Amino acid sequence: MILSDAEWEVVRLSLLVGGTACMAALPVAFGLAWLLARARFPGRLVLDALVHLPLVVPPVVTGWLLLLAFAPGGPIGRWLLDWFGVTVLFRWTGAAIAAAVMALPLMVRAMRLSIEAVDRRLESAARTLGADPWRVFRTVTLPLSLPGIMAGLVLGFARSIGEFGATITFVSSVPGETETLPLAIYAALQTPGGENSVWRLAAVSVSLSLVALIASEWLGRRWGRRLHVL
Amino acid sequence: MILSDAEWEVVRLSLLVGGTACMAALPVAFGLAWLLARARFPGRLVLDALVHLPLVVPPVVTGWLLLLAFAPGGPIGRWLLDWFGVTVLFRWTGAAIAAAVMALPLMVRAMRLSIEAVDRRLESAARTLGADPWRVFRTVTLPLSLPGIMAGLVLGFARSIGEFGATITFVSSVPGETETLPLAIYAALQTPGGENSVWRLAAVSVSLSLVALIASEWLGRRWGRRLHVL
Amino acid sequence: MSFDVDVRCQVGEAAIALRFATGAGVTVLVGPSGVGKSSVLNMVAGLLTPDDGHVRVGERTLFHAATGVNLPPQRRHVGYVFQEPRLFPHKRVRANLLYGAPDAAPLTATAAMLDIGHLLERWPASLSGGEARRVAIGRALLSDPAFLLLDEPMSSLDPTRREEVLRDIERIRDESRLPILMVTHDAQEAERLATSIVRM
Amino acid sequence: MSFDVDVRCQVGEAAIALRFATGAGVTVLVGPSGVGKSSVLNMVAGLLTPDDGHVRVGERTLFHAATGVNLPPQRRHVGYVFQEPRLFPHKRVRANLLYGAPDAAPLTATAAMLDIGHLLERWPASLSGGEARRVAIGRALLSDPAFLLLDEPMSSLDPTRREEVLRDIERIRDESRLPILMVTHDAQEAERLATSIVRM
Amino acid sequence: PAVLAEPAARSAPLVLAAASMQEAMSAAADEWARRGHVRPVIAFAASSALARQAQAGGRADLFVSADEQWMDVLARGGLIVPGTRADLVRNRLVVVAPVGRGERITVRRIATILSAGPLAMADPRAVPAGRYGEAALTRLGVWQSVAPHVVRAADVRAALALVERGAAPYGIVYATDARASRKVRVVGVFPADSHPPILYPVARLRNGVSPDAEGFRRFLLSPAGRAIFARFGFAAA
Ligand SMILES: Nc1ncnc2c1ncn2[C@@H]1O[C@H](COP(=O)(O)OP(=O)(O)OP(=O)(O)O)[C@@H](O)[C@H]1O
Ligand SMILES: Nc1ncnc2c1ncn2[C@@H]1O[C@H](COP(=O)(O)OP(=O)(O)OP(=O)(O)O)[C@@H](O)[C@H]1O
Ligand SMILES: [Mg+2]
Ligand SMILES: [Mg+2]
Repeated sequence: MILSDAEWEVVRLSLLVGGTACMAALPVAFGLAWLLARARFPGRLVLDALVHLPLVVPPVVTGWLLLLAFAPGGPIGRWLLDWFGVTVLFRWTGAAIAAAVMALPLMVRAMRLSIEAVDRRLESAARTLGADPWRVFRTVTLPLSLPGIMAGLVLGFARSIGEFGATITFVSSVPGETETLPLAIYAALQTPGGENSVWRLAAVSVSLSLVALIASEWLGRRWGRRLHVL
Repeated sequence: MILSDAEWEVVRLSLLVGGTACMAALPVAFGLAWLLARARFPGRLVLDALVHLPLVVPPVVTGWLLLLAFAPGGPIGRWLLDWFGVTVLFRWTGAAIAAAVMALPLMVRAMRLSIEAVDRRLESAARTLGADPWRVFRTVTLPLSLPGIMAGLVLGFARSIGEFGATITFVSSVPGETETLPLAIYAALQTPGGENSVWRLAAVSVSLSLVALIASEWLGRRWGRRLHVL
Repeated sequence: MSFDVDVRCQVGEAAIALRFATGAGVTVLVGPSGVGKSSVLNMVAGLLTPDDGHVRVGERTLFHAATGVNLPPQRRHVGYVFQEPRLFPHKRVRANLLYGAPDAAPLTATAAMLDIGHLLERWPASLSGGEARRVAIGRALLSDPAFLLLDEPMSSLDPTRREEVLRDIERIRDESRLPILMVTHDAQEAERLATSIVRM
Repeated sequence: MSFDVDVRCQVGEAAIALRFATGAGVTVLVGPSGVGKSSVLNMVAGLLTPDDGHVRVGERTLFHAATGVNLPPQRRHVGYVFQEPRLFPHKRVRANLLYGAPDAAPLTATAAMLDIGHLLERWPASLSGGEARRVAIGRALLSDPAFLLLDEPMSSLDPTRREEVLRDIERIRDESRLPILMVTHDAQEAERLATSIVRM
Repeated sequence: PAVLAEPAARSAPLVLAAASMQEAMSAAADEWARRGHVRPVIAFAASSALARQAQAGGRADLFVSADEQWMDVLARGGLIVPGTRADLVRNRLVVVAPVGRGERITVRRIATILSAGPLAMADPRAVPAGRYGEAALTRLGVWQSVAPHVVRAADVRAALALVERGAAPYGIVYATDARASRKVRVVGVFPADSHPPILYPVARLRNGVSPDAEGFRRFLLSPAGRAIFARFGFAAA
């Protein structure tokens, strides 16, 4: 399967956007997952709902809300412009923001599931061994939640690679800047006779996430081998 | 917030489609999760990739593939027509199929995470107590995976309630039949001056999934209280 | 013949091999930590498949490498008290006790015997070490087993309860004549119960 | 004064209350299963907060309800061998042993003393019951504690190793003079080690 | 002899209609129903999605496309009933700017003005409005200089939203969309001859079974029908 230069550019951009989105969302997602799994505070349910929001409302609405927030007149957009002189509109950074927001609920849920499964008696054991809460978190809670982190990353990456509605509504499709794989596929699908191009690009999408999948399976199996007994 | 009759119809339909999709996908998702977590067979990775597919390719493409499969001339569509004399095109059943397919990867991942966390020594204990594999599954593996099942249901329901791209591509937006909340929101967005309607319908979406969320949190907490120690 | 065991198995780097044939009563298995006692019990229970050899208990052949016989654990009718309690965390004590029981009638008597009658509605996570151990013993006894495998069943029991459980095991040995294979590190216990002693 | 403990705590339906003050050496805590021994150890370690009372070890006040003093577990410098091993499943034996150690130097000696030198590169899931128990003891000792809490440390150890661990505890008692609070159900053990015995 | 079957209930025609016509089509269906007919069921989606559904063999009676190309595809595939294709309405292409901003477009300075910042328009490769826009700018000889500034929205409404929010200083949209938004004003209208006519064709589909379909099609094309579309800003074809 030979891709044209323009198509390679689309692939490069997808990886950039998807990778950035995942990496940026990772710590945020883990922090949120931890809060939701462990902390008891008023408004916990509201936070929970907020995190799930991008999953529930149609992507187009999410994109539209992002546009309201990040437009030059919007609350975040104005602040970015005043302080840093940058705008994310029509930029790949905007596409990454959209992808990260859409991937967040998936990442948080998976991570939270693993954090909740961590045996807290191991954490108390660590504390009796002199570890302060932060060290307990780093050396016990975090590594024991690794299956959830991996699952979250895979889900998040796949979602980022496939994100369409919010991206195109928020930052439109600018070739070389925000035109990721799904946007290119959508354009091809709108055009009569564009099926060939659709198949080619969809195959690329699938391959990309297949690689992520295989990597995560492999890591997961290495990890699982250590922890499991007959 | 008072909804018009037409809007109530949209809400009813969303619940019908989302609920049906979730319930139909639940056993399939759990079966797949179990296979992926436990069974070792050739083609396991292919199955894994296939399950993730709807997450990776843009929803529009998924909708299109569903259309090809379920069209009267397509492989599944012909079979449905010949044997049951039904078609899912332009029908709410089609919308439920689209929602289920889109929700599947999220459900499978969450469930798989929990299945992998089940302590297999408890399963061997059950077997020494005379339980055959099927009873072990029903009485040990399944209930111990409940957190993942709950998480999967919540994610799946939220995704179903929010599903747009695949649905409109597969079965269009037929008021009273396939016009779920996201489709109605999209229509309102297309309509000049429809912002009010968008806000109202989005708020309804969010409330619906908030209810699901609260229910799952409540069940999860009851469950967690039993299993956890200080 | 109660136990006729001849097994060889590679577990990680440890090569475990043991052969013994003992008559009715309690067979006590002793040996240093890590020598493979629990692994032998797992092989008798069917949770670990030996590389070679055979396992016969009473009249029944549970495993025979040469003829390919290998009964799955659920058809061996074993009452196995594991080294760690392994209670089902999602079931109350009562449901744990009854999990393998063909009949709920003996529950009250067994619970009274093990002094766990007051714990029936509790979740396992809230039990103390000794309480969990006693529930595990009760669960194995209630499953109406054809033979017993006990892996240090008396650890974390206080002297009074230990004495009671000892007497119960003696009664089972003498009255119901169930074959019992037991691991213990306590010389007194071994001496008092053992019909035969197998050293690893 | 080694241990000056006066705690009251409601755990589920059980009301646990205990007061004792003992001098240097080994304080052995005995009592029937479920009476609250492990809970008392948890209160001394700071994992369970008493409803009332105080905990003093050596010269230090670890908990005092009246003045609101309540040191977190990590600042109590405790070496706690739990009733169950509680090894970190994601760390090799070596990393488990060194988790709380300010200094890796004593590792070899401690591992040799507990006869776990050959297990250092293994994952905890592959250890036998007695092996895991010894690693847990080593991990507590290597954390350079100011006092020791031992919850049935000798269970699932074979007689030879039990004897060795007993001697080690005696040496710690006599040489480094660490206060030790120990739960055991074994009368012989208690008699041999105890400087004072507290009954619950 | 028992009654074997009741006469089948008169089934409503299924109409596939472009999403941008949702309001107008719904109003037309209501009016048709008010005149004593069974109200048609209308499926809304992008013209491309609807055409694919018809291609796939979905049973539908009428297709109202916002895009002539997709109607052509169906015609070539023999999926429409010959002689039933007709142009329903027409639209115009305009340049909009946020209210109170932007200057009036003059042909002489059009390149300079539109290159001032991002120019929002529907994706020229995919969406008809974008194609018409590209054709018009090409005809005016400025496409080369404007193209690098173009941001391609998923559809016309998305392009309009970008202008409404001030994300783009100018956008190219249909007159019907511009008319309905209070946050933008029209700063220029493309000459009708600068781009192919923007027509919304209607045709009956081969697969259709409803006897009412032809009546509804005729109603849409009748003066009464066209009046309804005029109410929503569409021009007569
Ligand atoms: N997965 C594994 N990988 C490597 N070695 C293993 C594995 N599982 C068990 N072993 C080793 O097999 C040996 C036998 O273990 P087993 O649990 O049968 O010992 P045991 O006699 O019951 O000891 P204990 O009295 O301490 O319970 C031990 O040396 C243990 O370390
Ligand atoms: N979460 C809980 N809910 C109710 N009761 C509890 C809970 N946790 C502990 N208990 C009870 O508190 C009592 C004290 O438990 P603890 O573990 O301290 O006993 P112990 O003296 O160490 O017993 P053992 O010798 O069996 O280990 C027990 O009766 C136990 O059942
Ligand atoms: Mg053992
Ligand atoms: Mg205890």
